[in-house]
Amino acid sequence: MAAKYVGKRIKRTEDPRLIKGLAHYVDDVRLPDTLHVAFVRSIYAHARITSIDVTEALKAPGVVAVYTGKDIATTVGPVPCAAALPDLKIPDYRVLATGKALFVGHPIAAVVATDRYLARDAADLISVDYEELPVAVDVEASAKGGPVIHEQFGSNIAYTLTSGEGDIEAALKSADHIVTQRMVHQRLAPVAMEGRGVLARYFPGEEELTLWSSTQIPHLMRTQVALMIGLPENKLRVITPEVGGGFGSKLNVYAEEALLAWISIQLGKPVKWIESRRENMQATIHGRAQVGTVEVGCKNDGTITGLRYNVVADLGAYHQLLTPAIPTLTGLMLSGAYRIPAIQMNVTGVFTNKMSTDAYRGAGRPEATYVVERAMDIVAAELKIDPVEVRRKNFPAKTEFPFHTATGLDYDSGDYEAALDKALNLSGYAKLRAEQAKARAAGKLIGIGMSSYVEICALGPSQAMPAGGWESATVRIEPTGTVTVLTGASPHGQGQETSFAQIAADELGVDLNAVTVIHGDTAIVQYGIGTFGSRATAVGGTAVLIAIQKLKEKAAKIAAHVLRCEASSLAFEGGRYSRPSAAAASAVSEPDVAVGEAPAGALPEPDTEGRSTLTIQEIALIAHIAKELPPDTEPGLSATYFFEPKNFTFPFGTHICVVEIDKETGETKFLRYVAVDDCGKVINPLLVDGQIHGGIVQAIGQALYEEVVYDEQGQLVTGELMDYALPKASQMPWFELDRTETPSPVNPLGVKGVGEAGTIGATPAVVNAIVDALSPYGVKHLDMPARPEAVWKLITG
Amino acid sequence: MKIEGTQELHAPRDRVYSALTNPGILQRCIPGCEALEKIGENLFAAMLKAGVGAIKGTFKGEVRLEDMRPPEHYRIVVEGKGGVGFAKGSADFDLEENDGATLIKYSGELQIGGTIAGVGQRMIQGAAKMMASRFFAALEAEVQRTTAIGEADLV
Amino acid sequence: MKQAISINVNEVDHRDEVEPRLLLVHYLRDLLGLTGTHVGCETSICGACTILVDGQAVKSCTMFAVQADGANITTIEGLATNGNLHPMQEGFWEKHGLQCGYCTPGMIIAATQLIDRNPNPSRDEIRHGLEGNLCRCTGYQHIVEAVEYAAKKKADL
Amino acid sequence: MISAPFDYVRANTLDEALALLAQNEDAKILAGGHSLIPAMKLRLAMPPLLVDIGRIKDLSYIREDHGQIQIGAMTTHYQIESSDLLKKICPLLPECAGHIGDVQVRNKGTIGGSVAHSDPSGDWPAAIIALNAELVAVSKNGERLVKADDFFVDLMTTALEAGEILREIRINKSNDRTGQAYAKMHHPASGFAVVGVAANLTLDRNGGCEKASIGITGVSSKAYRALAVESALTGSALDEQKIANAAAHAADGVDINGDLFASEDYRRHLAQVFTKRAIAAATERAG
Repeated sequence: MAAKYVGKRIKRTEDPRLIKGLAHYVDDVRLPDTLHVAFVRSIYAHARITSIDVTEALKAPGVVAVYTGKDIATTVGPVPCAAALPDLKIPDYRVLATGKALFVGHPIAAVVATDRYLARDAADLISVDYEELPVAVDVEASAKGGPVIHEQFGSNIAYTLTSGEGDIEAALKSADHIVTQRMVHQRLAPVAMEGRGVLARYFPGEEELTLWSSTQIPHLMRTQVALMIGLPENKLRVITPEVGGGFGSKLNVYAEEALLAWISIQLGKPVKWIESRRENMQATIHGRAQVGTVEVGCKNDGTITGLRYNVVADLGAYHQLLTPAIPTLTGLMLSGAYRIPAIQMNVTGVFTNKMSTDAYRGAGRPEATYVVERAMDIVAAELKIDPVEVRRKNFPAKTEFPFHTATGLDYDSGDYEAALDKALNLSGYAKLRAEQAKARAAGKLIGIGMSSYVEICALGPSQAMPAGGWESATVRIEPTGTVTVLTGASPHGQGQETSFAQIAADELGVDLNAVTVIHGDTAIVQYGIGTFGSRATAVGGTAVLIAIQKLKEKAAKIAAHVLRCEASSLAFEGGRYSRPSAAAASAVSEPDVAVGEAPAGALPEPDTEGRSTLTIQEIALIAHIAKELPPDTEPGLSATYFFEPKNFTFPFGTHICVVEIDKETGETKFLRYVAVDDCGKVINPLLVDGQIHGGIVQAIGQALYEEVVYDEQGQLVTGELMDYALPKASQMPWFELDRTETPSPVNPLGVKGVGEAGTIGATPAVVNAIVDALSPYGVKHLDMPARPEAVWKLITG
Repeated sequence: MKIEGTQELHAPRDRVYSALTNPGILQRCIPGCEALEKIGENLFAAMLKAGVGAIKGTFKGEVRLEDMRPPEHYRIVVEGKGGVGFAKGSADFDLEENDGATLIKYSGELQIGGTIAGVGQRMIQGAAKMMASRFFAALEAEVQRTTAIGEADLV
Repeated sequence: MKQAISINVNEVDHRDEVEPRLLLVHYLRDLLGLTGTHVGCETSICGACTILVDGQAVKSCTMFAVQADGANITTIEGLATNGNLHPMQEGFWEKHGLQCGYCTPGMIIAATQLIDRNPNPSRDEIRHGLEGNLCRCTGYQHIVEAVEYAAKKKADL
Repeated sequence: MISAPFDYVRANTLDEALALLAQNEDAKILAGGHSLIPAMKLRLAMPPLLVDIGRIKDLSYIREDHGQIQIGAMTTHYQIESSDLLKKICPLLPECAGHIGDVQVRNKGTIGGSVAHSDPSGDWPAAIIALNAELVAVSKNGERLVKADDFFVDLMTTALEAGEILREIRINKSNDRTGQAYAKMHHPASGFAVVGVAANLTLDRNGGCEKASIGITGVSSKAYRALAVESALTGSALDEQKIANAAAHAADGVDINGDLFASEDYRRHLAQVFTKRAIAAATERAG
């Protein structure tokens, strides 16, 4: 295809509505007579609900209904868990608590009123009596014993799983050194700037329901909610309007979504619930939350012989859609960018009286990368080798791809050394080390940290996914020549309206503005999987590309018929099919379909008489008028393709950062941040940069600031953004980015994915830099977030 | 959260002890306690309006006295629940004679939940200390008053 | 009890009767239908609800509508003039200063005040000037570039 | 998040506000609202009546009168931050203002509202103490002056009595050998002072420290004057060692509060560090 758009820094087509304030997020969708829902949520982490008195609430102004657990116990199915693991314990997760409340924020009652103020007022009038129960908060303690959350399982252990290949015992035995480090991956909150929100509207006559939800997975939600409330799936339409960020937190089916749908059916009216930030902190999934110990065996020269990671994963009180599966992704990525002959992960998934953990940007892979990249630095320190050399020593060569890892994966393509070298050059690594030595001599705490990561993207082959790993696309050329792309991916900020249009415009040879990408409406778009796991472009973009190729096969047939030649002899250039002889003359302007003027007839009449070339847009018109089609040709010009990838893709890169620590306060300041990323072929460098920037900032958030804290009674003490610290502009460094480009062989676009790279690669780079800065004090490790006090304590001993 | 401290009251130990276990006095000393009604042996129903500055909450709950060993030790357990959340605290009081005065060593746990726990984290320690100091200030006044007017007038 | 208020929003006069507790952001969104101003937190941290009240950037979730009685308000919907984007809106578009777009209206409004007060800000000044606005998507770098773009554009006008 | 219902009156004059306050015991004064409104939205505060004094014109001013700086209680943080007059004659105030919250908060929040709210991590109280300000409290019964040292009583508790409104903050103008500075560690989420130290030093003609006034916020339940630091500074020339020695007393005798972000020990340490920094900067500026 002629790359007029692909690979260019094209500004986004979705932006005008967003920068004018004219876009519609769920709460911006207004329907007459909408009722509003407010929730009463548990203030205890673990308690038996002994009684709920809703009498006063029902009498309150504007209140239409109040629902509690007993109302939905037999009518709304449980919140789904799609993860399948051997002997997995799956608790019954009802959309309102029935019997017991298992975490702070657990919904207990829903008040429906004529406006949101009145609903909120009435919620205060509901009186819940609790009998407090002992809590399971600490994940390691809860794995061993203590109060059991789900009595029927006898313990808090949801599953145990061992993964990896190779003889780990032998591998560790053969090592000259074994380094061991306990690491905490603290619990994080995704904090999409728009919280969750649901608007449900039931049409009693049609017996149809439309659900607007701020979600990453409209089709999967349709299926799941239909099953939960017992509505035929084809009577449920899910629309995702603008989605104000997801980061995995909206890759889920939540209690509130099914409940709102059910309430709308009960009341025959639209009902809306918009999550408050407090609710978002309490009852939207959290991420990470692993505590593990890594053992790494290495030879004296730095060669890694084996890696074992024993980890307990804090699952929270219930399983959301993918909760138990997330730690298994950690197991898959424990080889990092290295040749490690034997790897083993032993994971124990543990229930605790907290909100569920699930996929948060990176989803299990940041934990793995952190373990491996911290371990590489610990090995380097143990052997007194430069961390660069330890990494280089263990990289597979670029000729070794596809590269099989002891975690059971086959990395598609890579050149890890090239990315490392580029990052070393860009950062001036040797000079940085010299400056560091000088600064240290002057008593300054300067640290240089790096991370050479690999991540797993383009999730993924259906075999590896709980609900299909393909993605779908339909591409249509409308009679007037505009191009409509329907994608099953459901982007929410990633910019696929632009990047998919770039792919389509280039492949069809049309103007970018002629292409409209539609997503996020199950009544319009064919079934799709969604946007998560850095999959939209690699899987969904490929579906678009192949759908277009299918469409062009048909278009060529029509063109050949009209132009009276063989399809195989046609040239296609700049959106125009030409007879062999006419190819040279194709610059001659021929009439296009008129735009902006209504034709006299139902459709404009194509003038095909004596033509030697036809634009693909004219062919669309011909295909719709259907008077000049080859025999046995379906009218219309559209094609649908469901792309099933054969493998994941494996982007990689090296990040290097330089920090200075304030010796007196323990505060960390960035001096440099260099990132060289390889996400395969790049469709739009502007968007890729944006993804990298945002990803790095979330990673820095984990490294320095963010932590969801429950106290020993299971109270969420970081319940608002006053306590849960999101990175601010003033705290962030200037990112110096570069790229290498190693195409993926897994898809014809050669793209790998970039949505999570920053988040995966950057966290260990930052922590490695801090540990490096503190190394004069004998510091070998520090757990995140590296709050000033923790750093200060290490400095003062 | 742990709370502990030592407070000297200028009254003899048995008088302080009896004040500390007297519901009328307790009601006047516990900051914001608007009602304290006996509902069982050493068990009282309480109604509290507690707060600092603009932040105020009404709590309904119980006050229980335990482990009573006059005049040297008892434990007070306070539990309250309201719109802004709940608070539960227990404190052991050890009373020592100190040259005619009484030294109270107290050590306890405070647990809070609900909105106040989710947003008030940075203030909780200060608020607890303020409550304690108000309590002891009021208690000092009470023991002085009861010393002055005599035990018989205790309510 | 409801109170009468009179507010000029984006150069249109509005008179309404509102409950005193109605937040200004809800007044704009629910009564006037100006849904470009968003709510991202409830504790005056995130800045998604930033608007201009009498020319000053404020967080409309931390203000009651009754407090704005008599005020002149500009929301994101009122920033463009005669259909032309404000240089700041242009900057955000040109420099990819937004991804999900949710923080964007508040961010743009805060940024317009920033360059009004400081027409030629350094990158550091831009970052500090936007500390009342959180963005979870962009990592801020493109936002800084967007503000630089707008400052330059405005200076060139 | 939605506040409980309340009545609202916008006072046009101070007298009107005072009358309303006198009639309604539980009424709350609404100034900029940046402390009160979030608490109301979380329903941690549910006042039945708000008396809005934010628009009372003659409460918003910055002026110099016979060597005294007078600031109306409804003057916004931004007005102070950007005041050329104050930058010249009392630079601690604009510097401190610039550390409060964020731009939007500074546009709306007022010095009077903040001081009267007396958040234990608020910035103003440190400066108010360091500047030995006097606060004018007014009630139906007239005015009274409260010294900064007497104003901050306990956690979010001030010397203002029921029915009183803070009307004005008065500061005596300092001489040209005075140096002032505010040093602060910002909480990464809320922006509040983990520790904030305001230093106000006057040197004698030989460069020795004639007068030192240090206010510290964020450390305890209320802002306080670091008396031990002041006396360690006064009367001698200030070098690095002298300053460090004095700053070591920053939290002497203070009941320190810890929280999730900073323990008591760490806060004590930070109080010393930021005291040192504030004094060093103030000394530099005085010289």
